[in-house]
Amino acid sequence: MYKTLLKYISTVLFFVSFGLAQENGENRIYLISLFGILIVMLSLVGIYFFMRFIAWMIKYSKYKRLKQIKEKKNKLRIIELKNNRPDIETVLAISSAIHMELKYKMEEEKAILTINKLIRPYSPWSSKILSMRRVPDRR
Amino acid sequence: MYKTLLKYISTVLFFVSFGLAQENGENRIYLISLFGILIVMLSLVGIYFFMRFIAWMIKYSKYKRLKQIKEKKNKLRIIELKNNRPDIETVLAISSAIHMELKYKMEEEKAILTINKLIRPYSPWSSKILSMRRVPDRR
Amino acid sequence: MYKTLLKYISTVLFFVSFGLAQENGENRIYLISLFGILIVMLSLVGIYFFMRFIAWMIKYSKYKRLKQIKEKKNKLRIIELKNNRPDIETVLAISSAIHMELKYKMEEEKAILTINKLIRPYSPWSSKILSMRRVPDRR
Amino acid sequence: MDIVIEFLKYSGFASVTWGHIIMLIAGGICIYLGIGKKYEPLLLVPIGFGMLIGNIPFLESAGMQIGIYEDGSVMNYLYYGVLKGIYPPLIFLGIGAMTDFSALLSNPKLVLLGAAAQIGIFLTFIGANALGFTSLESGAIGIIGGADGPTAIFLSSKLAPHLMGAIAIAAYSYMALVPVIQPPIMKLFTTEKERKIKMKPVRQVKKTEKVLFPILGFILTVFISPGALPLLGMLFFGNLLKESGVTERLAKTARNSLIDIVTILLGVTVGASTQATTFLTKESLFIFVLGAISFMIATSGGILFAKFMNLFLKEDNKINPLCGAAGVSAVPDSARVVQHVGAQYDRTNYLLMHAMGPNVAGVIGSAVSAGILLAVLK
Amino acid sequence: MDIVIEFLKYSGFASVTWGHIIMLIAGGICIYLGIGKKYEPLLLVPIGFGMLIGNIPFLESAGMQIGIYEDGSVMNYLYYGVLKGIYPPLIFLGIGAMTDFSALLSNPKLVLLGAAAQIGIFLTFIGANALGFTSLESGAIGIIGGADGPTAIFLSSKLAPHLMGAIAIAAYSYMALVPVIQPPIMKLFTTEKERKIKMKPVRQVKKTEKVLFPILGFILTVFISPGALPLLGMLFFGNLLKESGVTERLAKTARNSLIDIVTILLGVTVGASTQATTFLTKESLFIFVLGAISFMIATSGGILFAKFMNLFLKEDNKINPLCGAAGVSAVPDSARVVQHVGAQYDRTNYLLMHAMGPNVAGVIGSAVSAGILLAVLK
Amino acid sequence: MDIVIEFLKYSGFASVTWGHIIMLIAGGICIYLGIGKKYEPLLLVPIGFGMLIGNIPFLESAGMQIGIYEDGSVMNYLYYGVLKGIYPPLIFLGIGAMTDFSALLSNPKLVLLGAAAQIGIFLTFIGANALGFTSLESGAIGIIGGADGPTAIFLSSKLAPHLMGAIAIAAYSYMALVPVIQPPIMKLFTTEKERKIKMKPVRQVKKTEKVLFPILGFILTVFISPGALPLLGMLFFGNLLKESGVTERLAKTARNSLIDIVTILLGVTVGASTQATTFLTKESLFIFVLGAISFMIATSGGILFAKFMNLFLKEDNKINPLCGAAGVSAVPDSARVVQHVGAQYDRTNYLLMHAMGPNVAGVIGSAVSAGILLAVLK
Ligand code: NA
Ligand code: NA
Ligand code: NA
Repeated sequence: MYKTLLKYISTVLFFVSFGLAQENGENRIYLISLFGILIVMLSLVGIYFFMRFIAWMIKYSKYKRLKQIKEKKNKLRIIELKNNRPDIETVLAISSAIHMELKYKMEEEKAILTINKLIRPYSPWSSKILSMRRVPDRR
Repeated sequence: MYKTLLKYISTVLFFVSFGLAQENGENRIYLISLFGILIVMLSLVGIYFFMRFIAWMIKYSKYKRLKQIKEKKNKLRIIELKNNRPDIETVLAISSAIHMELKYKMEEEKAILTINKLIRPYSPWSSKILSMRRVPDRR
Repeated sequence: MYKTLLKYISTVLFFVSFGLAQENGENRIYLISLFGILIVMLSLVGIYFFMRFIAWMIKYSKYKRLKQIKEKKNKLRIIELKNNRPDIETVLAISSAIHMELKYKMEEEKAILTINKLIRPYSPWSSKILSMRRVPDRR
Repeated sequence: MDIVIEFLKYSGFASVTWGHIIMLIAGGICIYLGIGKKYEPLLLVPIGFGMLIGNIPFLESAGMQIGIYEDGSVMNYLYYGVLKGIYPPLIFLGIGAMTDFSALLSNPKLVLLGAAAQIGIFLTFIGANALGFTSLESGAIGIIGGADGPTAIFLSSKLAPHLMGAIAIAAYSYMALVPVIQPPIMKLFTTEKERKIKMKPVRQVKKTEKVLFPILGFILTVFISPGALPLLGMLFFGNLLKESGVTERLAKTARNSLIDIVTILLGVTVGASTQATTFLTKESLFIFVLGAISFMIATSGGILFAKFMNLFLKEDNKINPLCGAAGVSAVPDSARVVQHVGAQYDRTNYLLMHAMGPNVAGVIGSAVSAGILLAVLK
Repeated sequence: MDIVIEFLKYSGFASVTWGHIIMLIAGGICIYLGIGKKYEPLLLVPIGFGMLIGNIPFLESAGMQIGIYEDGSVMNYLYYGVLKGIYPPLIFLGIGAMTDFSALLSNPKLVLLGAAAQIGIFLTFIGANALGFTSLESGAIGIIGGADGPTAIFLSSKLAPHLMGAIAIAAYSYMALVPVIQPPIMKLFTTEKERKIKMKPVRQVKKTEKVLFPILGFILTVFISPGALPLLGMLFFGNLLKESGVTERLAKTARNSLIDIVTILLGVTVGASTQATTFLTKESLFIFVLGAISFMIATSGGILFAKFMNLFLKEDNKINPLCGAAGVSAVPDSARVVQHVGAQYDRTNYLLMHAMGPNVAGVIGSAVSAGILLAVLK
Repeated sequence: MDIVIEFLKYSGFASVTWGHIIMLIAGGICIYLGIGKKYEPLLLVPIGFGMLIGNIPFLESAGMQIGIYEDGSVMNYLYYGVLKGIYPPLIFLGIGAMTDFSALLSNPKLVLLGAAAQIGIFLTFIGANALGFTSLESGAIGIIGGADGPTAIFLSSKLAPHLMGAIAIAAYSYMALVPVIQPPIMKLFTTEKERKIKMKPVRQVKKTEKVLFPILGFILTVFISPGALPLLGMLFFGNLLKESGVTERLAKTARNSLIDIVTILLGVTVGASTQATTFLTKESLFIFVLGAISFMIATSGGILFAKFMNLFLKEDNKINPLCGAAGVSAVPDSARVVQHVGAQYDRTNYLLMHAMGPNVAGVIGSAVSAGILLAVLK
């Protein structure tokens, strides 16, 4: 209950501050700041909706294509598939398994890095500068 | 038979076109083009003969050196060697064996690349940017 | 005996040459050269003393910190530790062991480099340029 | 003994002033923070050593061409890339090639936190103006609140080149000090209950989305704020190289050799540009104070906006307001701070991935802000 | 509401024209061809994104220094390397360090195919002149037929800088489209019997030959055509670094970091140079048409010359005329196309190695041609 | 047949002179020494090929913009980094990032040998002056005795740009020939007993010392000789990146991509700057003779100073005077020569580590000398 109230109050406050800034029209600095932050918001909100739209489009186009293919082949199988569609728990289990797998791989990579670190000794005898300028063969 | 004919006809046509261009002497563009392509030819033909000459020289100098060495040691063995010179089939067999070996090595390399790809996970947790800016130790 | 003599003679000669150069004050080139080499000496001697001072400071601060920690905990153990302080031979043995270990690691690294070289075949089929410009998939 | 005096005159000992000594010590402190405390060493070590290089006293009338402000000196040539704003877009190219935007794509409503934190920029802009800086200078000072070194250097090179040294050092210092500045503010503006909010796991992002994002995101943001073109163009270009899957070798070079070379040159020349004579001024002091305030406002802005958003969200969908602090960018330090503070109150709360979204959004947000200020003020 | 109008005025929406939209779509198509179709992605993705960057509309009078043709903008500084012809030799350095010339050395008579294909350059030169372009412009347009992006950029930077955008885009587009353009022409000019010709295995090339080739080949070609010095000098220098066996670390850097950095910068700035206002002209259209014709002539030239050579060769020594198509350079795409078309008619026919010879010879041939045109026309 | 004559006129054959041929042969010799004899190939191969590039004859009045001294040519743009002394500090950055100064820190009294060898610089300075060169020119010629290519290029770019080609080629040639020049001198000035002196094993150096060294060493040396700031600043900066332990990725790039790219560009442009017309002069000959003498004096200076120091040292602490030869720098060739000559007389004598100390000290010593000459003469 009180939340709805707070919600409205904050919204109102926001527009009041907006109006105040507008009043003070002669002071460009304030207006630039206000509209600046609004434009920043706008651009990121724009990204938000843009990307949601794209996500939706990708999903839709895939679904449509899938449907077309299936329809051509076997109507019965689609129904079967729908019934057998994996539930959300299964999906989560699989994805967490993949995640664990990746994590393991990451650790493996780290291990390799550690080994590399160990076998790179920084003494004057092995320093890269030695390999840069060579002593002639004939000596 | 007809080939020799074709050969001469094409050669003649080439020089006729050359002559025609010459006639039209006032038009520099045609002459530049004609001589341009000839010079390109010339430079690449030059490379051709140059490199053949070098190949021959390398071969000759090696042969000569080899000969000198051998002559000093044992005349009989040279003759023997000539008789035992491996035939073309043997050479091909050896070179294809080498080729297979290299190919195998290449596939090995590819396998390594594939592994590297697998163990480089692109998630925000492992992205290189994380290693670029560190959180202080004391926390 | 004669060495001490030599030592003094050379020192004297050095300062004589110094004086001569000073005399010839109008010839700037000689003075620049003389003072130039002295300044080079000075800067490197400076580095020498600077770094010795730092080495001493690090040693001293470490020793002091160690002492403070130990004093707080157990006075007896410090004495024990002093008695059991490893002698110079032990230190040398350990450090040479570490050195051998590092050397072994270096050889291992070299082995890896050799392998890399072997599996990187430079034929037109595998040259990097091929991977730079791809033929489209659909063919 | 004329020659001795002459040599002495050329030596640093003859020209040294207290200013030099103060700046040398400041350079030493930067290096210490970088190496000893591990605060953003890749920035602080080059900048710190640059401060040493820039503050070695020498006889300027000798015409040796060694000072960063002397025509024909090496440092002067390398400084050109800072002065003309060339290095920052190249760094953004590398950052783009190493940034994974999927955190942003998987939970897009969090991008608003990255926008809200930019309030720090604009309030500091007002504050600097009130303190007597011109509007151009104020814009350049305000951008410190964007918590993004390259953006700060880019904008100040265009709006107020004479303040660039102080602005760049302030921006990078506070970015390095994020783990010191942010936690108290985060605790001040949140309740313990809020800090313990757990957020839903993020969804998987498809490859096609990742490829389309740099293209469409670029067009959208620069249509709104064309002034951000040099920065956002390179950022999204680098990201496309990374995500396309067919230009990996270019992306690899962009995020390794290229960004490293530019980072070295930018760091050392920005450091060297802090010559005592031009740096130890009242303006620099103001800029440092305003910068600190800017960072605090930005952090607060992100947190409070998260709380404001929570008013409109359902119980099981609420945002942990700590994530708002990550909106200042300072990638990925502030996201790590969020994770760390969150874990102090609930060890099982894994906020890092959620904080990365506002974090990278903050980079875009500051670039857009810089573009706006460039367009309106220039 | 003055400020709202002002902000709108600065936004891209206020300055957008149909030209911008057309070019943005063209950029999108380039990116699609690169990523989706995998046509030369290392060229098309940077160029395509560059076209987006160069065609974002903005208020030019605002003096924001963001356009590629505005003095002091970052893109303008980076474009300098294209405008002055600095990038192309650096790319040739990298290409030299990654090219193995042994294919050329092992069967040197095939180099003539690489020379014959340059007929495309000179016939287009005549054609462009007939269409009303000046001789300088015609030379720059003709070089598109060389199928070598860096060479085209180098020559047009010297002869006709105002056409460079169109020439570069045409050259790179057609290089990317080689697998589409060449096969029909290859089939048109050859009989099925000819396409099935199998060639003798190539001989092994000695290390000494490989080391001597870049030195002597360089001296010979630039004595004949000194104008090709910047290109061939770097190409053969890179190759010497690769083949010497003692400068491997330099060769490695040249063919990795260096060429990648230059490719990124060249691609994105060439793309950005196609600003709608300067790009969407009748001249550009002519250049694109002439470029396409040039590619076709070059391909035909190589094939027909191979057939001409066959007249003089013994039965067991004949050249498969498909190899002539590889003479246009476009390394290594056209060689791959030859291999692919050959394999369509006889799966056991392995033409790739034989096609690599004319392929790399084509690179030298176009550079020599560029040198000739530079000398005669400038 | 006008066109034939015109084409001929543009070809190299029409403009060739004996000077060109001599320089082409000289370039070929450099390449041969680099590849065949493996004398410093990373320097001699780029310089040698650069000499070929710079001495290809062409019609200069054609305005093709291909010569290194023609405005607007690529080589001219790349040469800018040599002419303005920009490349040498960048190379020092890379050298710093690959040099381990612990050899110097572990036995600091050997640094004096690195100082003593700089006597070669100052005696050659006097000699060049006596031969009639101006004091500026003499300074630039003297620095050849520093056995450090980048230092020589840096100083001559400031003091005598017109002699830079000869000075640079002389410096790099003699650096490459160190294994030929030094051994006879080393044997001349030492007794067999001295050559067999075994030195004590060095102590371990702590990480803190290694980190503090580049910071404090830098401040100390440039306070004494501020003219060395560009060189020593970058050298110690690179070393700090290496030793800090937290900036490894920057150090790695500095000692790989960055130094390789700059080495390629510096080598090829320095080589190309030896155009016959400006290079084949009496001055060049003098410079080469003086350079050789300079190297010999430097070597002798180091050895004799080691013997002088031995007068003051206890029996079990004596220095093997061969180590003095390493004081000329030419890192790490001269240290290797010391090891090699030492091993000729006692196979169990491992001098390399002891020679590395004076070797790296020699680099600092020459940079300090360059700074002094720059300050006093400019
Ligand atoms: Na930000
Ligand atoms: Na070609
Ligand atoms: Na030296």
